[in-house]
Amino acid sequence: MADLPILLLNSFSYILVLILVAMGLVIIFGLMGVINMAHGEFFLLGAYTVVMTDSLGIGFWPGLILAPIIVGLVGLALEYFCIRFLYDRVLDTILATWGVSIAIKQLIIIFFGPAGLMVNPPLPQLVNMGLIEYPAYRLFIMLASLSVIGFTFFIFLKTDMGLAARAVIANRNMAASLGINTRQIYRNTFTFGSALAGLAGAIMAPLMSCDPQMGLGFFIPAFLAILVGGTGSLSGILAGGMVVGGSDSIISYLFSPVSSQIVVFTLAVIVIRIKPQGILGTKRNE
Amino acid sequence: MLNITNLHASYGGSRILQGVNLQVAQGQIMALMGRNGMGKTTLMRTIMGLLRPSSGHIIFDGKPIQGRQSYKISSDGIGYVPQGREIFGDFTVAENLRLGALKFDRKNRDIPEEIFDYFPILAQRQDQLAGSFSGGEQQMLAIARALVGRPKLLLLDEPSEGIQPSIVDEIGQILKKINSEAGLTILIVEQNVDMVLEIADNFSFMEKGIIVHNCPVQEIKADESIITGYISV
Amino acid sequence: MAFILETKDLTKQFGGLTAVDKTSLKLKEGGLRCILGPNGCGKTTLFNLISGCYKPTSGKIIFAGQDISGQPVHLINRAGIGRKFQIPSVFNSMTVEENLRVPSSSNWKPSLLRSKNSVPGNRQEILTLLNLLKLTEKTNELAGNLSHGEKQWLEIGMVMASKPRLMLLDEPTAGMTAAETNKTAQLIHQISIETGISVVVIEHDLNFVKKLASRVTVMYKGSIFREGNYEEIQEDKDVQSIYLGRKR
Amino acid sequence: MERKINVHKRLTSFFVLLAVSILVLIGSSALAGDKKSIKIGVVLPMSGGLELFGQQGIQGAQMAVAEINAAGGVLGGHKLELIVEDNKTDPKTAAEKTKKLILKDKVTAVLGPITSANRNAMLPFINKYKTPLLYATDYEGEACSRYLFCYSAIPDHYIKPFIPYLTKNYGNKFYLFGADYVWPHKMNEAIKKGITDAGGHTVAEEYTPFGVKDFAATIDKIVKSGAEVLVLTLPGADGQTLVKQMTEFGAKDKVKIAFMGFNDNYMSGLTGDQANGVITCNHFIQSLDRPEAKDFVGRQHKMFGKDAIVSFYADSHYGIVMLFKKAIEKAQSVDREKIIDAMPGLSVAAGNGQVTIHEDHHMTLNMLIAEVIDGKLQMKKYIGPTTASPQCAGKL
Amino acid sequence: MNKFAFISPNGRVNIIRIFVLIALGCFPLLQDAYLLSQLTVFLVYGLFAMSLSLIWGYGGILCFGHAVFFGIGAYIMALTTKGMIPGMTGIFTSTLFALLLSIAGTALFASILGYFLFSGRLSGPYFGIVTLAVAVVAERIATKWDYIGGFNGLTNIPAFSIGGYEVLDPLVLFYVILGICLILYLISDRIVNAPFGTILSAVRDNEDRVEFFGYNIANLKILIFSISAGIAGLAGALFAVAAEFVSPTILGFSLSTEVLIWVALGGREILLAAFLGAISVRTIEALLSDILGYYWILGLGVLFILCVMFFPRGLFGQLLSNKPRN
Repeated sequence: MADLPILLLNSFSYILVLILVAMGLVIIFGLMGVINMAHGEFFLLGAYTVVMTDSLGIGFWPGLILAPIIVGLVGLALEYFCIRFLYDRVLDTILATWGVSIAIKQLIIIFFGPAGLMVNPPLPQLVNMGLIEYPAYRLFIMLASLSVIGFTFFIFLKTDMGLAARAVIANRNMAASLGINTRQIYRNTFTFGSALAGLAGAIMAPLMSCDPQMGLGFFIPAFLAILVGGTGSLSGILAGGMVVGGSDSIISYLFSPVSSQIVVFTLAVIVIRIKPQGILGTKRNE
Repeated sequence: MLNITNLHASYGGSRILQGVNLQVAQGQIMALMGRNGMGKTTLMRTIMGLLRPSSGHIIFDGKPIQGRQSYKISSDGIGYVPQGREIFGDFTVAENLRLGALKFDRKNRDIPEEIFDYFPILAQRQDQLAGSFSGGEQQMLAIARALVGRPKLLLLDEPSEGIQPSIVDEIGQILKKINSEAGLTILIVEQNVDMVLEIADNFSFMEKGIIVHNCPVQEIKADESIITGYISV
Repeated sequence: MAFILETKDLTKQFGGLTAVDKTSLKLKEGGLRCILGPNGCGKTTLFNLISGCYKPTSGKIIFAGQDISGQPVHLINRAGIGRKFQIPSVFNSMTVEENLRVPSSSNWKPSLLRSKNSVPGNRQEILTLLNLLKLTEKTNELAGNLSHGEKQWLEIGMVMASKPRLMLLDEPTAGMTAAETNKTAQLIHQISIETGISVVVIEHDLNFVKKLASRVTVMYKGSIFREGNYEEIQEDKDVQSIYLGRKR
Repeated sequence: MERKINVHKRLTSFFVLLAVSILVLIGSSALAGDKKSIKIGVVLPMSGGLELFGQQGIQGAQMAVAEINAAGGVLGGHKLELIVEDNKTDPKTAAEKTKKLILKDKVTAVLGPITSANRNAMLPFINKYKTPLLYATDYEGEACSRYLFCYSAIPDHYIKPFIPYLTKNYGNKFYLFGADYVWPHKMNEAIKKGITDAGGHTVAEEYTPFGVKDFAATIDKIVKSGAEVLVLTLPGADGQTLVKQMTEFGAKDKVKIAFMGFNDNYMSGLTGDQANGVITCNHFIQSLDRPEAKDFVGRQHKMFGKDAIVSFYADSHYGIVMLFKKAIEKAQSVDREKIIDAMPGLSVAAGNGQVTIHEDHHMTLNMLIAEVIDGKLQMKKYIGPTTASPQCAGKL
Repeated sequence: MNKFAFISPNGRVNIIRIFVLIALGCFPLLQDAYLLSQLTVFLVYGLFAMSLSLIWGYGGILCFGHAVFFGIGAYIMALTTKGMIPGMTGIFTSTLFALLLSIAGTALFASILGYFLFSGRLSGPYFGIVTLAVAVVAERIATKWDYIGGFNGLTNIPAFSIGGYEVLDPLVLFYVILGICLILYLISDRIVNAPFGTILSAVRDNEDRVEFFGYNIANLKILIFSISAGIAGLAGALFAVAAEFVSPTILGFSLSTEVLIWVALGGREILLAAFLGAISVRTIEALLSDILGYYWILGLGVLFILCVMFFPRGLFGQLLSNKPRN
């Protein structure tokens, strides 16, 4: 049973990162019905921001701050030049954002080349936690993810901006009639969701190979987490992340990563089939 | 205060408003009456900017507002209480009220005290989920929420629908009070004749997308058959 | 067994709200019936129950002697109930003729490979229908390009093409001009008389109801409030007071 | 409405123009081509994920061709010419490009690709049109065809010298972890046998799908297993991710990482700390401290700039082009069949000493063991000529 | 006014159809063996694109994993003709039987998958994402499954043979595949113009309305899904013959999305437009991708975005539509 704490920590850190990645995706989808297929590439942009600041000698930490800002601006531009024309064509937003994902990935290849790039580990030491030693940076990631997730919940549940956004989700016309600029809310949300993806990419950059294909690795599990958790409420993603991330880590540990991927996929498809609204989603009608 | 001329609007190709002319004077309570499906709600939605008029003018407070976005119209000073109230059931009372004030600068977002004077029940139950309220309480909340936005003109769409008669009376009295104390102009769509006879100054009747008759309340009190002709079977 | 449709204590609740409350409605085969009532009285919910959109909370719907309550939408339609929606629901990207072909495909198993023009009888029916709807000239026009009134007629035609025994029409004249409303009244009258299809209409336009000269059912708070012919209803003081919001 | 129609008109005329220009292109390209040159088609990835390796392969081939041509070509003045095609790391594109090179450009031989899947997709055409395929990437072995020549380290090449070295220096308990596809499976099959032969034992053998980004659970398992050596057959980005996370967890102090296929390309993605201690077995590394290697790297840098990475891809692609040239000279003909018959037995001095191609169309290579020390991939032990067991008995 | 105003839309479309057929039929006159073999494969892609158009353009169902069916068809073809399916020998390894089996097997798989998804009323973006997941899983399984070649795939697939006669001549193979494409085009065109096609378009426009006419929407969708998959499977089988190999990449995410681009650019709502979309994108790609290098994919991505935003009917869609403008 000495395995348990580390297994839990490992699962927990994967779950938190998964939720962090999925969070941006789900608030955009929940609010606007837009599936942002370029989310993985926003993650990529975030990671490359850190790669750049690190190689320019500015270091990792400023990059971590810069990444969400830059990626947020990219998201803003995408919303302004593309997404807002497609709000009433939901399926087409999937296609358009997917085109964007192709373009961003290709731009990265053109500018940075196809090779994996490095980021100096910002916190290389291990922390002694009594029973076990655990990498400091991973603890930081958990803490950072937790606070970003908490911050997002705070924004949505406790601030005026979040109140307005929730009102727009619940009843767009009524919110507009109360003087809330729904367009603005959409734009802010898209920007915020993009910034979250950028932040997630920046946070993960020291831990994974930073190459142009890195976005996909989190994108698909994040999607499954959303589908499993349901899109109706923000807390759905917590449940979805827990189920997908947790089962993935545990099966990886007990069996192998190959079986865990197949099991998680199958599990997700079954959940989606039985509860199309997700485990925390509520069914429409009756 | 509100001057609508020759307003046309369609919904899904269906021509609902076919040339509406309507004037509401400052400080007045105007009742808009007519059968279902005649375009009253559509008119409200069009004034509020939720539906784009195909032609015609809406002048509010001396300024054309037709075709403006809803949130701007709200900021111009029109409050809206839609049919079915559309309060945010999953939000608390306080949040619902705060939503009405979000259009203001951060420092002006306080809920005016007099709101709770008009609707004392809301003061006690600020943290309760609005969805748990009864119909009448929800209606009060919806009106209060609109008032938080400090409108010059309040649009009310069937406030008495699905509400027990005693509360309808209460709401009517509160509206009258707000009208006389704060000078709020009100345009109310209503089927409950007793209530509007009590509070309205003027009546307009709508049929097939146009205003077919205008008259002051006295005229109706003198001859109720006017009303029956326009809204009953 | 003279009734084509009979609802027995039909009830539908949404959460705490009872939209339709123990409604017992009886319709004779081949008749025309208007349903009136103030907003929120449960008319459209009643239609949704009969056509299978909603499952009833309790009560029964008997159609042509069969209990159809709780059946899926498509089976209820196959049993012989056709419905027109309030907002015209035609197939915008298809031509008028194609729109009319949708319901007329035999046995709901549309032929995969047979040319649509190879069935002369079918074609003849569609031409007759187009003629009845006065849409012959628009045969090859996209339904999306029709005027609002024309869309409404087209949808009525589509429902007819599905050869129902009972047609439910939800506000067929909403958003129509006076002239279009008149034409619609004639059309419905004609359908009712010539085809023997039973027709139930939800309507607010009293001139229209008057023109149809049908029996009228007034609903209020989810139940049937009155039944009678147009004149009886018009003179009924209680009906007037519910419309004026005076009924307690 | 009017504007839309205009746009559409323009689009239509655009497409007409495009069609015309395509036809012109097709027509004109048919006329081009120098009669005296011997063409080698190159099918390597320049996009799609493995473009880095493709680029280095091309570097090697280009230098070989440049040197041959500068020395007067082959057979009294025939110049070699490379026609490079991008296979996008995708089998169906690789097959298409092979067809193009053989049918349209009428190349004498094809050089490439990187992955086995691409090679398999190309082989049908290679065989059908009887054109030699010069394959210069390490792979799992047992690919046999009269028309296929492999300048490749196959599992035997590594296992023979490397596993005994590992057991001797780092321990007996092995954990095998690889990507879930053919090469790692075949490698591990051979590695397990090598481990048993060397008296060690395999604690676990495990695979992971492509694209997994969090290996925490696996790393924990590896450490707990008590293994002394982790043999990685996890190429590319995922391998880098694993090494990064091993470092993060401090696991590298407990388990030695023997990373199969690790080469100079991996260094850019890892910091010195992360890469230090990773040990591998290969037939060429950029920092190889031997005269011919230094010379080779120098020539590469002269041609492609100081920053060019000179990995074994550059060396092997250079070497196989040189072998091909020798075969033409030996055959005294540009006839493909004669060239093929001339190939076996030829030797060439590439970046790492004399290497020889055998009857089974596979090579004797000079292997070496290298380790990352102080952030640089450095030679640890030179092993020298290593020959794999015969691959294609009766299959050619 | 439209410059084709002097002919009816139907006439215009027929002229283009005949023109395309003649152009393709006369193509071998160019006497270029390479281009011919390329076009042979492009025809297969065209057929594949057409199958996607059938379900996406006509049925309104966005399938993000259509390559699964293409791949399954290809694998069935390869396994059958190589005699790798246990118990199937002799006549059962013939090309024609394999073709039939590819169609039937793929359609069967699609109907099971379709039953699973459509009867759960999965639609819109959810359906797209689930099919995407199916494609990823399928590629995963094919990569892992050694018996069917694993990551490296299968090669040495026997040539197309009809009644013992092997089609080794690329020219004959081209005409055989062109013929099959033509037949499938005619069949598909018939389907979309038959009563079933009418209902299908109706489902795309307004699913509820169709249900209220007594149709079982789930069954209709399963049927078109299976037909579309069957055609994709046939295209895959032909690919296996024409390209002489199969590998996991042809049933995964990347080909699934490539075919979406072809169809979106060509015009999803018209079979021929989708077909031409595939052929022209592949042709331009073959010509330009080497010249433009990395910029080719960037350009394709941008073109795709613009097309989705401004030409939802695709570049050939309006030209080939015989319906009045909307």
